[in-house]
Amino acid sequence: QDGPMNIVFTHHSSASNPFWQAVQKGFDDACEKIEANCQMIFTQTEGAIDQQAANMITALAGSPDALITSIVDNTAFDQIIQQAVDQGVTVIAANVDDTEGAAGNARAAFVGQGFIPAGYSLGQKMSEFFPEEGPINVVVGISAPGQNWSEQRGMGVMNFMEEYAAANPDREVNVTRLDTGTDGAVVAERVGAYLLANPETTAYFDTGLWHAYVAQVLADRNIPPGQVLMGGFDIVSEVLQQMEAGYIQVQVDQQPYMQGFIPVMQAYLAHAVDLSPTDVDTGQGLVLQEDVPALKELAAQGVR
Amino acid sequence: MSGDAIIEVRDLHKWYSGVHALKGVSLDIRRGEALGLVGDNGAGKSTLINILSGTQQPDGGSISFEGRKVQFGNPRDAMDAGIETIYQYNSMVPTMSIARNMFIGREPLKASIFGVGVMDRRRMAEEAMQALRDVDLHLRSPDALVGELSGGQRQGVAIARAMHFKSKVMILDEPTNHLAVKETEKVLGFIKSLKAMGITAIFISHNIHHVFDCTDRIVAMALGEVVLDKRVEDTSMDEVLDVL
Amino acid sequence: MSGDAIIEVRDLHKWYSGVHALKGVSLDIRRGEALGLVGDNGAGKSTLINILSGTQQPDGGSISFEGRKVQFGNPRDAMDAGIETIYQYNSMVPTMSIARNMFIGREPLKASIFGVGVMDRRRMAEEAMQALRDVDLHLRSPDALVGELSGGQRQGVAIARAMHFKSKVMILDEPTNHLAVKETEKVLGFIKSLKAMGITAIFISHNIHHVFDCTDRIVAMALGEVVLDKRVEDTSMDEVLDVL
Amino acid sequence: MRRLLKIYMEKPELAGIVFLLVLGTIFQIQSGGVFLNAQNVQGILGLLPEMALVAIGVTLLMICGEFDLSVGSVFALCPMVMGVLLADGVSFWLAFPAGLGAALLVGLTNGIITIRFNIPSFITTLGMLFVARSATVVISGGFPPMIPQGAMPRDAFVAFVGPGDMFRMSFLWFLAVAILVSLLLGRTNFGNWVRATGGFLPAAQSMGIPTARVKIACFMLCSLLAGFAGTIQVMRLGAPLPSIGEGLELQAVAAAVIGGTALTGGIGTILGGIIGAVLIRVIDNGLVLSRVDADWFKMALGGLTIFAVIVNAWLRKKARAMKVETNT
Amino acid sequence: MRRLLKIYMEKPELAGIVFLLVLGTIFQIQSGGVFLNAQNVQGILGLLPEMALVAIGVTLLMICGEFDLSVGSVFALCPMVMGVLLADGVSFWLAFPAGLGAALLVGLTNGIITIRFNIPSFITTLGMLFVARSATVVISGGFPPMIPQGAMPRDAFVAFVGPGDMFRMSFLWFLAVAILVSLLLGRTNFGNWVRATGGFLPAAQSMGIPTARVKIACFMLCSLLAGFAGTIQVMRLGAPLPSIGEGLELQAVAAAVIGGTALTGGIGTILGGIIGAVLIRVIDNGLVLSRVDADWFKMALGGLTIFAVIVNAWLRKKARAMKVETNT
Ligand SMILES: Nc1ncnc2c1ncn2[C@@H]1O[C@H](COP(=O)(O)OP(=O)(O)OP(=O)(O)O)[C@@H](O)[C@H]1O
Ligand SMILES: Nc1ncnc2c1ncn2[C@@H]1O[C@H](COP(=O)(O)OP(=O)(O)OP(=O)(O)O)[C@@H](O)[C@H]1O
Ligand SMILES: [Mg+2]
Ligand SMILES: [Mg+2]
Repeated sequence: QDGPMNIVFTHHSSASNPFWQAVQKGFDDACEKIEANCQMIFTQTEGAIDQQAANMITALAGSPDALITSIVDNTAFDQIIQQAVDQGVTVIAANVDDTEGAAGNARAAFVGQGFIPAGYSLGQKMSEFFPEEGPINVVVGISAPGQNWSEQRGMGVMNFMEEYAAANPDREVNVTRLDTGTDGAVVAERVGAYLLANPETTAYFDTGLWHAYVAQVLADRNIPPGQVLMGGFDIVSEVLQQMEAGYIQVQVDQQPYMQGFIPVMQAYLAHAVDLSPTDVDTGQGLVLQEDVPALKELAAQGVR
Repeated sequence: MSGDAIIEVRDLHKWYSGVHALKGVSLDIRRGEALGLVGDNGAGKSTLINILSGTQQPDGGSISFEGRKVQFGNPRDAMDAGIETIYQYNSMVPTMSIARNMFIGREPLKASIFGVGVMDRRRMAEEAMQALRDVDLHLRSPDALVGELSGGQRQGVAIARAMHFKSKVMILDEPTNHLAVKETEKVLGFIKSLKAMGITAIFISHNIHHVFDCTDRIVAMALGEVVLDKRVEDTSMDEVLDVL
Repeated sequence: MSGDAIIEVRDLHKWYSGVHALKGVSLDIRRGEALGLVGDNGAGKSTLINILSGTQQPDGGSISFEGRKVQFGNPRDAMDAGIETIYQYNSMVPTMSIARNMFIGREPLKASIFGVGVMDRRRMAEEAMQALRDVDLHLRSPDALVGELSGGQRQGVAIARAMHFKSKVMILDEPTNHLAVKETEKVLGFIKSLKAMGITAIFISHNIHHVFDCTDRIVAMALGEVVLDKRVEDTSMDEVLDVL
Repeated sequence: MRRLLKIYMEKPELAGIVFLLVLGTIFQIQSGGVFLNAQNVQGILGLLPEMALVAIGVTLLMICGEFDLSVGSVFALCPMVMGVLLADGVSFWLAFPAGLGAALLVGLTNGIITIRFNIPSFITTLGMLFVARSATVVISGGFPPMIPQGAMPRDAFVAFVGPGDMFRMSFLWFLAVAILVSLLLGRTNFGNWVRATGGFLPAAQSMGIPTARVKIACFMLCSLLAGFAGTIQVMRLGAPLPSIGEGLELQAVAAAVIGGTALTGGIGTILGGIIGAVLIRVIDNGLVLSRVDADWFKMALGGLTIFAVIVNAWLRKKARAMKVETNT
Repeated sequence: MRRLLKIYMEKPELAGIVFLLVLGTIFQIQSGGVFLNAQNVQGILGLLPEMALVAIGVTLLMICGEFDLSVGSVFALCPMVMGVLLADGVSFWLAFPAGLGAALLVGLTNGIITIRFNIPSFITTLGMLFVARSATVVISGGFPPMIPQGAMPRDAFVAFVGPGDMFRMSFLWFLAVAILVSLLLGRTNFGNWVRATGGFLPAAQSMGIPTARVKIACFMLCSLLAGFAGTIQVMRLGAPLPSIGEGLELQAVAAAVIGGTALTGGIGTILGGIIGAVLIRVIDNGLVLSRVDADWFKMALGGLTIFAVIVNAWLRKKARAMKVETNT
C-alpha cells in the first residue's frame, strides 16, 4: 500500500504520568521502525474517560489506519469503536480491556493486562509475605475514588482478600479502604498518619505507585522495612529504590514499553499483510526485590 | 400631634460595630408635611433614613406607619408601604443602562407569569427619557451606561426615578449634591410641589437655604440625637446654625 | 496673558467611546490665581480636571506646565510636578483605615531601601488626626475604616488629605458636596488662604455663591467647550447663570 | 458604516467570533483540510452541547455575581442518580426527573448556604464539589451501574438528525436552552434583576429586588443545566461513569470569561459564554488534529486560551477608541 | 473585657483558631488520642510548610486583587528545572537559583500579560497552569530525572530539628517567610500599596501608586513562594515528579478564603491564609485518623471546609453585633 500508516493512540491518562510516558516511548520507537505517522493523545485530566472519548472522535475524523486505545469502561467506547471499525480502522485495545473481553465491543485484539486480574495477582503474591499467625489488617488506598483504573485495581486486591479470608476462616482479616489521592506528598501524609494511628497494619496496597512515598515516611520515622508490607502498580525509579531498601515487597509491572510497542506492530501486520491482530499478555509482571538490579538500568531509560 | 402622623418613630437605636449611631430618636412626621432634616456630618441622618426605608434594621425602638407598627425587613417592604427613597450614595447599577436602572425592580411587563415576564423595552426607554427631561437633564440615549455618566447626570437619573415613581412618602437624602443650578432648582420645585399632591417629604441637605426654602418643619440632629424640632415659622437660620 | 501662566491648555480634545466630551478647550491659569470652573452637568469639567491630574489622557491638544510642554501619563507624574487633586468621586479605599488612606502613596517611612520601607505608623495616626481637626472633623480613631464613615466624613477625609499635602496647584472638584455647614466654611476659607501662600487653585462647584466668594476668575463650560472666561470683578452671578 | 463597525466590535462576544474564524482557518490549513470536514464538524457539534450547556449556566450565575465550582460534580451526580435508578428497573420518566431533582437540590443547597451564612460561594461550591463527587461515588459504589439496554430514550437526546446527520438531538436541546436563557436574561424582568444583583448588590437591594431569591434561582438553574449536560453525555456514552466532569468547573468559568463575562459580576452575555465554550472545544479539537506532540499539547492549549482573550480585549479597545459619536 | 473580646473576635483569622481548637479536640477524641501524639503532630508540621507557603503567596496576591491558578504548576516546574540541572551534574547552588528564577519568570509573565493587555488574571493564570505544567513535562521528558545522591543539601531544608525532632527545617523557613511577608504587608508602605491596589484600584491609581508594578511584584512573589514550596517538597520526597501540585491552586485559594481573604481583593491577612492552610491540613489528617471510608472521604472534607467558613462568619457576626463602643 502507498504512503506511511497513520496510527493514533488514545488513553485515559495525562502527560505528567510517567507510566504512560513509557508507553509512549514504546509506541514512538515502534512507529519509527515501521515509518508510520503516529500520535498519542493524552487527556487533560488524569482518568478522564469523557475526554478520552472526545479525543477518539476527533482522531477518527482524521481517518487514521489504526486506532489503539485503552478501554477503561465497558460501554462508553462501544459506539465509537463500532464506528471506527465500520470506517475500516483497525482497532486494538492496549493496557486495559473491556472486562467482558472480546465480547464487550468490536476491537480486534487486546495487548496488556486487565486492572482486576492485576490487582488480584498483586494480592495473591503479597499473601506469601503475610505473617504466619495473628490478624491480618490490610489497607487498600483508592487513589481516585470513582475512577475506573483505581477502583478496579482496588477491587482485584479485595477480591483476593475475600478469598483469602474464606480460605483461612481461623484468622481475622480486616480490609480498610482509604481515599489516598494521586499526589505523592498527600498520599505519604495520609497513609503515614493512618499507619501511625494503626501500627498493627499488616499490608498497604496502593492502586498507583504512590506507596513509594509512604515508604519514605516510614524510613524517616525509623520504622524497619517489612514491618508494613507494601505493594502497588508500575515501575519507576522511586519504586525500585524502595524495593531495594526492602520497604516494597511486590510490584505489578505491566511492561508499558511493550504495551506501546506491540499494538503498533500488530496494526502494521494487519495493514500490510492482512494478518489479524491477536491478544498479547504483556506479562504476569510481578516484580520482587531480587528482580530490581536487572530493572534499574531499563527503568532509567524509560523502557520499563 | 400624633393624630395625623403618617410616620411615628419612637426611641430608635442603632449600633454599628462599635458606634452608637442613633441614641434614642423619636420623631413624628405628619401627613403631607415637608420635613427638613439637618445635622452635622455623621449625626445619624442617613442612618435614620436607611431604617425608615428598610435598608437597615434598628437595634431598638419602634416605627409606626399610618398608625400601625411596622418592621421593614427590606426595602421592598417600605416601598410596598409607600415609601420612596433617594439615597445619599448612588443607588444605581453602574454596569446597566439608564432605562434599565430607572425601572429596576418595577419593570413594565408585556406579559407575565408568577411575576416574571417580558419587559416592555420601548415603554421603558420612552418613559425614562421623559422622566429625565422632567428634571431638565438632556442625556444622549436611554441605553447609555450609568457608570459612564458624569456625577451630576447620575444623580439626575436617581432623582428622575424617584419623581417618576412618587409615592406616599418621599425621602431625599442630599438629592442636590453634584447637581447643577438648573437641576437643583427643579428638585427644590419638585419638593414644593409634593405638598399640593398630599405627599409627605423628608428632605436632607446641608444647604440651610434650600431647607428653609421648601420645608415646613426642621429637625436637627447631632451625635445621634434630635436636638431641635421646630416649624419653619418658629425658627430662623441662625437658630438652626447655632445648634449644629 | 500667558506670561505668568502656570498651566496652559491648548485645544484639548477628549473622546469617550462615542462621546466627544472635550471639544477643543483652551485655557490659561495664572500662578497664584484661584479659578472657578462652573458648568452644567456633563459639561466636561471633571474630564478636564482628570486630564490635568493625569488620570486620563487627552486625544488631542497640549498642556504646558510652568512653561514646559508636559504629558502626564499617570497621576504620579502630575503629583510630582506639583498638582494635588480632590476628585469628585471619592478617591478613598473603603477597606482601609483613615490614617492609611491619608497617606496612600506618600507614607512617612522610618527606614527604607529602594523606596520600600517601614511605615511610621504613630506619625501617620497623629498627623491624620491633626489634619482632620484642621477641617473641623472630629472622628473617632484614625483606625476606623473609610467605608464605615458617613458621606460627609468621607469627603472630609479627602479634603484633609489634600490640605495636608498642599502643592503648587490644588484642584478641587466639587469638594463641598456632602459637607456640613461648618466644614464647608472651612473649605472655602482654605481656598481663600491658598492665595496668600501663592498656591494656584482650580475650584469646581455648582454653588455660584461659593464660587464668587473665593475665586478670582470664572470659567464656564458647556457641552465640552469654554463659553465664558472672565475675572470676578468683570462679571456677575446673573451673567454666569445666563450662560449655563 | 464606521459607526456600525464600532458598535459591532464593542460587543465582546462578537470579537470572539472574529477570533474563531481566524482560528478555524489556521486549523483547517494546519490539519490538511480535516478540521472542517463533515465528520469532524459533526464530532465538534456532537460534543459541544455538553460543555456549552454548563457554560450557559455558569455564565448566568457569574453575571449574578456568584461562582459555581461544583458543576463538574453535578455533571456526574445527576446522571448517576438516574443511572442507579434505571439499573434498579425504575422507568426513565421517573429516573430522569429524579436525577434533575438531585441537581436542583445541590443548587438549592449551594444558594441557601451561601446566602444564609453570607459566605463566599467560592467556598460553598468548592466544598460541594467534593461532597457531590463523593455522593456520586457512594451511590454508585465506585463502578458504573449497568443500565438495561434501551432504558434510555437515546433517540430523544443523542440520535443524529439533520442533513447528513450533522447534528445530534442534543444540539437542538442546547439551542433551545440557549435561546430560552438568553431571552430570560435579556428580555425579562428577572434578567434585569440578575444583572442588577451582580452589578451592584447594595443598589439592587435598595431598589427592592429580592436578591437572595434571584441568586438562589441562578444557583439552581446553573446546577440544573450542569446536570442535564451530564445526562446527555451519559446517554451518548451509554454508561454513567462516576468520574466524568472532573475539571469542568474551571473550563466553564474560562468559557464565560473568554466570552466577556466579568468575574466581578454584572457584565456578560449568554452568547458570549457559548462562544467561549465553542472556542475551547475548537482549540482542543484543532490541536489534536494538528498533531501537536502530547508533551507540548497543554502549552499550546494554555497559550491559545490566553491569546484568545488578548485578541478579544484588543479588538474591543480599538473599537472604543474609534472617534464616532454613537449616542448623542 | 467585652471590648477586648469583641476586638479579638472580629478578626477573621482568630475566629479560625477557635474552630481549629474545637476541631482538634474532636479529632483527638475520635482518633483515640493519636491525633495529638508527637509523631502525628510531627507529620502535620512536616507537610504544612509546603502548602502554607503557597497559601501565603496566594493570599498576598488576592489581597492585591488578583488570582493565581498557576501555583500548582509552578510548584512542579521550579523543582523540575532544578532537578534536571542537578541530574546534569550542575551544582546545587546554581540549580536552585535557576529553579527559583524559572518561578519568578512565570510570575513576571503572568503579571505582564494581565496588566499589559488588561485581561483577567483568572484567564492568564489558567492558561499558565497548562503552559507551566507542559513545560515541566517537556523539560523532564516525562520521567523524573535521577538526582545524584547527596546533590541536594537536605539538611538545610528538610532535616528534622528541635526538641524531639518536632520540626523540619522547612518549618523554620516557612516561619521566616511568614513573618517577613506579614511584616511586608502590615508594616511597610509596599503593603499599604498592595492593600490599596486590591481594595479600590481607581483610588490607588489616582493617589499615584504604581499599581502595575505592585501587582507584578505580587505575582512574582506568589510564584516564587509556590516554586520554593515545591522545591522543599521535592527535597523531602527525593525526586521531582512532573505531576506534583496538581489541584493545589484551588486548595490555596480555599485556604486564603477560609482565613478571611476576600475574593474581591483588599481584605485579608497572611496569618489568616496560614490558618486556613492549617485547617485544611488538620481536617485532612483528622479524617484519615478517623478511618473515614474512601468513598465518603471527600464528602467529609467538603462538608467540614464549608462548616469551618460558616463558623468563622458566624463568630464574626456575633462579635460585630456586640454593643460596645470601641472607637469613640
Ligand atoms: N456601615 C457603617 N459601619 C460603621 N459605622 C457607620 C456605618 N455607617 C455609618 N456609620 C457611622 O454612623 C454615624 C452616623 O452616620 P450617618 O451616615 O447616619 O451620618 P449622616 O448624618 O448621614 O452624615 P452625612 O451628613 O455626612 O451624610 C457616623 O459616625 C458614621 O461614621
Ligand atoms: N467613562 C466615561 N465613559 C463615557 N462617557 C463619559 C465617561 N465619563 C464621562 N463621560 C461623559 O463625558 C461628558 C463629560 O463628563 P464630565 O464628568 O466631565 O462632566 P462634568 O462637567 O464633570 O459634570 P458634573 O458636573 O455632573 O460632574 C458627559 O457627557 C459624560 O456622560
Ligand atoms: Mg448622610
Ligand atoms: Mg464632574
